[in-house]
Amino acid sequence: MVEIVFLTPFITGLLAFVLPRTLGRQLLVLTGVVHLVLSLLLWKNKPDAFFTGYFSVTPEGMLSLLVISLLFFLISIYTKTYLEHSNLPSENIFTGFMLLFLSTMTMVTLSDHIMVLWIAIEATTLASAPLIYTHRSGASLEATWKYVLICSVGIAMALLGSLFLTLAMDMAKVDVPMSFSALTPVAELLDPLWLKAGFVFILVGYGTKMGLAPMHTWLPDAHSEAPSPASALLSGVLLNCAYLGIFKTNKIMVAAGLHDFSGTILIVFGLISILAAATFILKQNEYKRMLAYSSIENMGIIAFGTGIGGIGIYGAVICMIHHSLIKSSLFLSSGNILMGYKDRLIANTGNMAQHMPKTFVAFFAGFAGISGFPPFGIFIGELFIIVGAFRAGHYVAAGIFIASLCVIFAGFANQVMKICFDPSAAAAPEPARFSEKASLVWPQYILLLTSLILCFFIPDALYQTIVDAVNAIGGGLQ
Amino acid sequence: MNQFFAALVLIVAGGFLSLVCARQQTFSKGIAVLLISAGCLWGLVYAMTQLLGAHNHFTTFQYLNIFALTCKIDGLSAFFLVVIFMVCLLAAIYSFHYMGHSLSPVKDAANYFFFGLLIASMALVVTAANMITFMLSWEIMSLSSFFLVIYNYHLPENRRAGYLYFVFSHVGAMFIFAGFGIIYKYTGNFGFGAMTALPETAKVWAFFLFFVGFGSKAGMFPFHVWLPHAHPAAPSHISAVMSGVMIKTGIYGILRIYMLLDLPAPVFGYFVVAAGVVSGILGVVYALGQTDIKRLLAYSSVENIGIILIGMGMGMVGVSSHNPLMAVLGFSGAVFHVLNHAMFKSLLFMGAGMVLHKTGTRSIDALGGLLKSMKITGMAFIIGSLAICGLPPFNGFAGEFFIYMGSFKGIGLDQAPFAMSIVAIVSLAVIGGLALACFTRVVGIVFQGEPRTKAAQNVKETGSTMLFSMGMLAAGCIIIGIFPRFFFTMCLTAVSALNLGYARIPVTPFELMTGHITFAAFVFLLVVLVVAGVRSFFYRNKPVFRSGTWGCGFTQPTVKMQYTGSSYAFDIIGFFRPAAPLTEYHPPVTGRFPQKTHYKSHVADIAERHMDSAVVRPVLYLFDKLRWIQHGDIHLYIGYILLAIILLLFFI
Amino acid sequence: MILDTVDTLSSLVLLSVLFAFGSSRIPALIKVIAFQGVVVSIVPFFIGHDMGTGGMVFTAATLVIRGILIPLSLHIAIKKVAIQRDVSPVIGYHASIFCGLALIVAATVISRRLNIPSISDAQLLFPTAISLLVTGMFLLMARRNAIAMVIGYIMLENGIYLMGTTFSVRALHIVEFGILLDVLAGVMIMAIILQNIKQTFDDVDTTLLRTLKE
Amino acid sequence: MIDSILLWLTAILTAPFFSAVILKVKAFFAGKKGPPLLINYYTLIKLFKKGSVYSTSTTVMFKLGPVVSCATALTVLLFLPIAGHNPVFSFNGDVILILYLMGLGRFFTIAAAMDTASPFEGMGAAREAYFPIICEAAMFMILIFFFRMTGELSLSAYFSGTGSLALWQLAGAPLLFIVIAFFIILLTENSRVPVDDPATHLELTMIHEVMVLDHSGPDFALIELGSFCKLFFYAAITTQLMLPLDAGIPGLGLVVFFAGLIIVYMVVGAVESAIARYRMDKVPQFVLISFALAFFATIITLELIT
Repeated sequence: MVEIVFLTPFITGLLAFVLPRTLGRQLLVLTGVVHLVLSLLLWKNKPDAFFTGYFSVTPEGMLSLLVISLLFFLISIYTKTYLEHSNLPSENIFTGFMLLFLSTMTMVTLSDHIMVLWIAIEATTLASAPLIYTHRSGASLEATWKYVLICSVGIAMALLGSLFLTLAMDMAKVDVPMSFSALTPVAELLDPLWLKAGFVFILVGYGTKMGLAPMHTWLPDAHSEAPSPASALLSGVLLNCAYLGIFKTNKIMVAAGLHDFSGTILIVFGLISILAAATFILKQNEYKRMLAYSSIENMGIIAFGTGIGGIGIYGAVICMIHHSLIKSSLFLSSGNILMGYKDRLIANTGNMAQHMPKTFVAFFAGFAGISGFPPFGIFIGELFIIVGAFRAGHYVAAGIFIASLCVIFAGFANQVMKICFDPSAAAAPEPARFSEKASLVWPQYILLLTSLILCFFIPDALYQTIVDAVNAIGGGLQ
Repeated sequence: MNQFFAALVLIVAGGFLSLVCARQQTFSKGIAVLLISAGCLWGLVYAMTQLLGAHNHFTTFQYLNIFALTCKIDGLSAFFLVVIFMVCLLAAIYSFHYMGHSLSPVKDAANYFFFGLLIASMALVVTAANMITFMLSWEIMSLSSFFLVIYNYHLPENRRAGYLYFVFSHVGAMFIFAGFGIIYKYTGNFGFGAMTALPETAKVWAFFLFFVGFGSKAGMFPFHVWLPHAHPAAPSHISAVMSGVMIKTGIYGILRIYMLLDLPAPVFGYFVVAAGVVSGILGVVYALGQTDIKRLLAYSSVENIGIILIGMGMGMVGVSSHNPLMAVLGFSGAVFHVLNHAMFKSLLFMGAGMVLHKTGTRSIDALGGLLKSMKITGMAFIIGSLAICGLPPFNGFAGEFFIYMGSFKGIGLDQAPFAMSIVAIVSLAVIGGLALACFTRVVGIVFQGEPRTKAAQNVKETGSTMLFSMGMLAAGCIIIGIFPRFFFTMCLTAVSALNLGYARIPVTPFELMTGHITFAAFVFLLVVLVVAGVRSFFYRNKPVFRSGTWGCGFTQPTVKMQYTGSSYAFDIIGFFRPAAPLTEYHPPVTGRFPQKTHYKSHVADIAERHMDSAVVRPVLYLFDKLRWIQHGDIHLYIGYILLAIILLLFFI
Repeated sequence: MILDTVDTLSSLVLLSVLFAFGSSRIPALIKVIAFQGVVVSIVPFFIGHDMGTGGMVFTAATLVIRGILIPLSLHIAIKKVAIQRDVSPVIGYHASIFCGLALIVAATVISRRLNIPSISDAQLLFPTAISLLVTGMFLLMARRNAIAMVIGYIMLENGIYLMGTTFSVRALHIVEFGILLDVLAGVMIMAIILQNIKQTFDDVDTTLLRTLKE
Repeated sequence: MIDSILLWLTAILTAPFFSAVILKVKAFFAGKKGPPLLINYYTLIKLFKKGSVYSTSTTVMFKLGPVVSCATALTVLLFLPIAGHNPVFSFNGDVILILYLMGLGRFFTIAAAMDTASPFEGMGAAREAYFPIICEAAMFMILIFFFRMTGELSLSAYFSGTGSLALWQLAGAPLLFIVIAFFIILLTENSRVPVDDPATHLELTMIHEVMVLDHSGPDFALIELGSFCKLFFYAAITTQLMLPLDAGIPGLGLVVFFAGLIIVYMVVGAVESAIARYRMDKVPQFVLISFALAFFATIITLELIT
């Protein structure tokens, strides 16, 4: 009964629309706990789906599922206090859609049927759109509009791609259920032309959702306009879900022996994304947008690693996990900054080290982690990816990769130094009245701590799952 | 090996505890200093035993299920461990009276925390025996030292310094990543072994990537730009550690990579020598041009890195031209200079710290006459200066002597090695002369003459721990200078770990040289004693008066009239004008009765200048041109999606 | 006889496409998509999909949603906020028509080139699907009016659906239904956003929505 | 060994006399009678008799200066082969030690000068710190030349016994360059005309003299003695370069050597009388000439040797 995992939040979400505010908040946390428990159970005894062929438990799915429920649990704790601080209009809708969002994302991780996956991903768009529009401002409206339209169009492309996959089956007279697990073994039989076409469309489609340049355009707007917990979810989990779609399709490509084709495309898109991120992180003047672009960068890194193959894929998966942990913590901290300084512009923040020491620690640690410093896991991921790139002989690509990482770091560090240390903008409203409640900083700390621990020690079950996932798309550790 | 890790744990624990009980300022400071110095002492003793016993220890921890964190102590590592622990020990002791005057105790506690982290990570860097371990500790080292640099983050220049340092260390790390990548391509694992199997071209690429990466950490020209900003920014005991030890990890990296890659081709040697010459000469020229004492010392670190590189380069030339003696002399001279520079540079930084601590200014031209008010500091500083000028009978001379001997061995060779040796020797001579000018300037302006401003008047030297550390280091400089044998054998052990292919290095010829140095030192000291005796003999019951300096006929001399540091260096800087453009600002004197005027001069660092114009601006410009992509128009955005698909369809 | 029906339907759809290129009025466009919705949902009848009860029910549902609910929701959106009825084109109408013609020709050529085993012998079906797709894209990029863009999205979806019915017998109805629901929900949300845009900016011209940029 | 020590003492004792020769020559060119040849001894004795006045702004460094500078000069002489005899001490690499000992002496002279807080002495110190930089480069260039010839790094290898003769046989003509180069260094290091004018009366133009303005009594005597010995050192080397005699008959060797020495001093005096001192900013070029000469000599010999 895999389906329970995403049905529970669905039901609670529907409940939350009708419940009063306070109860809704409780429900949020409660669902977080339940969901975490459920996914842990799912890890423990991998059950079969009720609708086999539609849903199944795959290693990559399990990974993202665990990340999702851990993140959601911590974010829900943060959100509870966050909501008490900032009185959002129509809070029920916010809570409800948070939960629906969770359920749809869970569905993504568990779905096995190509079309069901598409449905789930489209559903995530629809469930998260209201979250972005929470603030009811013109800007947020614009962000939502762009988000919905661009993602819908993109995902329509993915639908087309999925159709091409079926076409590839028809052409080759292959008759199996349209599920990834069923297609992968017979991948060699499929018609390569239409398979490629399908991959291209799916890549562009889900790539739009994942935030690969040049389809990333919706991402900074949405992330900067959504309330911070929502941004944390969007960036920490949603992008992974989209990546999951590409990952699963890439599985088929690899099985069909087309990994050169898909790999090259992934590398190119990865590099473009990183360069795009570099372009906008330099001279960025809003910290949430900056974080959003850094998400684009990391998605680029992940795509790059996946394209590299070999140990690069392992690095990519590690980067994916740690990016979720660290980036969500960063977005939560940015929420604190926003509550403290009441301003989105970097220029109007400053000297956080003094004003909000606790948040400063979380924020700066997150920054160090996201830019690949130990003891946080992205470091090891990037090491593997770079090394793997050389191993695979992509010297130029590796060169561009490294150079743009340096540029991004320079830009990012510059802004972060301003936010954290620069007292020149002391004219900004003293965030004295903002008290750093434990529940507003501890979620970040726990997230970072998890990343820190995972940098040095990965439990065997987790490790085994990662390896399975990596091996599934031709990755390896040597 | 367990002792080693126990020591590290002790050090880190010290930092951590001080962070835990940051509220009780003195206690947290005390516990930190106590534990850190205890750990350093333990580590020092352990490393010494390893070095003398020339053991090789090897420890492996499982990491991420299938990888491994490996630590290995061989001669080279042990030697660098000795240097690290020695300097850090004294720095920690020094810090007890130096720190703890800031208003926020947490800041000091954090400073100690990262200090402990820095020491531990440095120790791990020099013991790391596979790529993951190395990069892990390397990056932690960069990160922790970054936090130490921005200790006083409320000053804009310190923030800038921290930023520069952060970016440089990250970029450097990226270069090292790339180098490891190339190696990994061929070896297929993260171990340090089996690198010799690489094809030549790969070796060349890898070496130059590493050279840039490690060079930027070591402060090699032109990647030194961060250094003169970062080192002054940190608290003085940290500057001592950074300048004395941390930049040496870059040297260690180059040595280790050279050893692992096993590069016979001569070009590497020439390259290293050239880099050393440039760093050495320009470093000391810029040092001459500085008016901030700590910046000056930082630049002189660039110079000394240059000297070390020259030594290494001569060693590599010796290897490539099959001249064992030259090779050993070059390498061991370089390694010896690493030790010596660690000692006198940290001594000088501690002295500068004392000056800064008591007078509150770092500007040379604001000081003067401090020797009268701070005798111990002054004498220690003068000893340090003598040592850093490479004058006998101090340790600086001992180090340079071996590099000279090695280079002269190269004179016997032909063509390229001969030319490189000439370059090396002449530039060593020039560097020596310039260093002498530079440090007579510091000593003369800061410690002698009369106080130039209020800041330098009626200061007292207090803080026994600070004086203790300086005294120890000064004593060390003299002892090594007179009795270099023991320490030089340490260096030989370190060099033999490079396994240059000579079975085991015979000690006798080198003991002969060290013996000569000791002998000469004794002769000289004897002569000095005799002359001093003669002098006192002639001064017995003679009238000795004190009066003002003779103004050469000028009757109202004021302290303002003294020669300033800028004027002292003016001519020499002028000689190097193309490399060190000097800019002066002073309003013209007008009217019959001219009003008060002023003069300011500043020596620009060409590397810094060109980094800005040649790297930073173009990059910014390029990326600015791309910003229109995020144009805000949704039609365009949808267009991108279509475009992406159409482009991709061509490749199907 | 049946084949003719399919082709006639398709050609009608093509005509509607041309009309969509040319028309300047929102309500007209809405009618167009309603018509297309009806057509694409009844096509399966004629190209020999197995019409079990499930099939019948599903087709009926499709008809209802594509042909009625979606256009209706848009219609309501307009009614409620009395949005001005002009599509405010980026590319002029005549130019658009020529583009349309070119696109249709191109679509036909392409579909000839890649020989897809259509389960019917209908000649025009695949070109129609493609041109629907492209038209949708065109409207999305060439019309500043937000509603026109939504309509473009719907056309896109219709095209994809038609393409799906053309060459896939496998797609299970339940899954198709899920897709359908997604599309419906999407359009609903877009309609809501449209209303909000109207309320906030009292206009649906997307040129107002360009504040978020670098 | 004994004779070496004796020679060392003679060198120290006769150094003042030779310096007086210069004065004599200058006087001769100026058409004066000039001071007696023993004038420097009188001065030294007078100074040793006197007491001292110390500036209030001086420290221990001021007192250390004369001692160390004098001691360095004496130590250097210990390593100098005189008249082809072995020096008192000698080991492989002593040349480097000698050069750096001179550096040490300079350090302390400068320190003593800076100690007085007098602007003039500061000015002199700055110049004292500047010009020797190039001198050292030239010296090491000459050293490279010698090493190229002999493969040794000690003065005794170059000048004692048949060393200098061997030099001539090996190098031949290029050695002339070296001699000239070395003579230029001699003038610079000992602050003679045209680099510096010890006899000038304008402190602004002095280098060495201005640095010792504040010294008096025995201190000053030590400084003088030190500078005499330093000059002797350079002059002796020049002599042995010019007169490559092997000490077959000891007596003869000594005579010839001291004769040559006197000639060198007279040449110095002649130069001082003939040339006017250069402008301060011209001096570096002048010193660079010596470096260039040594460099060319080395390059030329490269062909001869290999």
